[in-house]
Amino acid sequence: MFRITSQPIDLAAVRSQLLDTGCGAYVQFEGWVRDHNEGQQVLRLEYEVYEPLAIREGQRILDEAIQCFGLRKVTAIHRSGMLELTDVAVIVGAASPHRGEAFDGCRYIIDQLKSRLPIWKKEHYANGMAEWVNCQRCAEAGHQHEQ
Amino acid sequence: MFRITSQPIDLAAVRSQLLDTGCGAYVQFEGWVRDHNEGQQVLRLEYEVYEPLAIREGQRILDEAIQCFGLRKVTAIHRSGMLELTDVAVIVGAASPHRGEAFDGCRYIIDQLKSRLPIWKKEHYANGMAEWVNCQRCAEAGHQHEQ
Amino acid sequence: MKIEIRYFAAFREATGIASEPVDTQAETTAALFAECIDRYPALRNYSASLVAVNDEMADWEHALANGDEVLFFPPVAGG
Amino acid sequence: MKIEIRYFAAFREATGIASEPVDTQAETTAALFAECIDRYPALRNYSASLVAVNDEMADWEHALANGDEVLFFPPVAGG
Repeated sequence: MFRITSQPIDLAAVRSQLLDTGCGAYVQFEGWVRDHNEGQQVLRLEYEVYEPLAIREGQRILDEAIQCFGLRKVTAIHRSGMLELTDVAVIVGAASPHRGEAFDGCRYIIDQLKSRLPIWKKEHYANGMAEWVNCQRCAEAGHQHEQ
Repeated sequence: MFRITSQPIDLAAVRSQLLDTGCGAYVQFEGWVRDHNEGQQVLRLEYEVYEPLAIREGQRILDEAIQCFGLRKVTAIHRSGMLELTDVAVIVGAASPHRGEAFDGCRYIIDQLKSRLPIWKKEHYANGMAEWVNCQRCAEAGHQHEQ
Repeated sequence: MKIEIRYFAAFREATGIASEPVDTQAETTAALFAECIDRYPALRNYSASLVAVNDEMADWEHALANGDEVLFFPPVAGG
Repeated sequence: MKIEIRYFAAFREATGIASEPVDTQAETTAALFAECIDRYPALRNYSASLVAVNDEMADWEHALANGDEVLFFPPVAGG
């Protein structure tokens, strides 16, 4: 199930929901708040989420991953609001009988979550400035703006 | 660091060792004991490990992953002895600035651990039989023997 | 016809408002956004924006109807 | 020359022993394993086996020296 939360993510709960005796492989992705981006020193991040659409689209992505990659169990949670360094911004857990599916499915989910959900990230910098991270800017800089 | 242990793996400890404010991405792989393999109902697994060589080769694989994929922090632990269903047989954690490296590096590590370490797996079946899992048998069956 | 417009994230900061009711002749989401750009030139900086109508993702040729709620999204950046 | 042989996992079960000292004329790991197969025909079932000498992975042309410890590994299956 896909969720948005303004509270710290309970990592152990995510994993234990997915435990399945039919699964031999589990892949978990976490997006951590990193202390730098494009040469700027980042102090914290702020996520704005338009929840009605984000939740629906997030669930759609999980359903696609189950269908396309044969995942047995899957979940994803994205934070909203203010986050500090090393906080978990997003978690994706994927369990499947074999590991190829778990890796590919987990990767698909995080790639899609990052590009399709109405979520915006504002970086607060050490120099006192704050800026919305803008994928146009990344495109102009000629590189992918990965987590 | 690579470790072999006969005790249950402390998952939270693995992750917290890898937390790094310079990393935006964390990928964790877990191999779980699955209740079936090639049509047989599996009750438990037994791992035999030749530790002197396994530890040295495991550490070499982690070093390769750091060099080849630019991982910032990495660890892996493999169990020895008797394991029950849903026990964690192996865990790999990989942290890096961006997610592409973390996925690729984590995948590399588990693929290499499975094929290069002197570790043998015996499956105990519901019918009372037990058999060493044998990659020759997989090759003959015409499919990869993935976790 | 009467449309409710909502602005998110960088768009809210560029316009200075989170939402506004408008009375417009614009027939499509594209035409409506063009009107917004006339009022708030800062919106011009965002070419790859997304639009939703009544909480469904839409495209820029989407035909507007009286009473629609139109959501203008700047480029997303989840994760 | 005197060699200590160790058998692991399926090899230990096929031979019924974990280790044995041998006095051999075999010059290579391959020749030594051939001798083992003569004594324990069940080993013949494992074609893709690995070998280590004195705790270092070795190949099947590795030249043996008096006092070596030779480890015969059946195909591995970690994870």
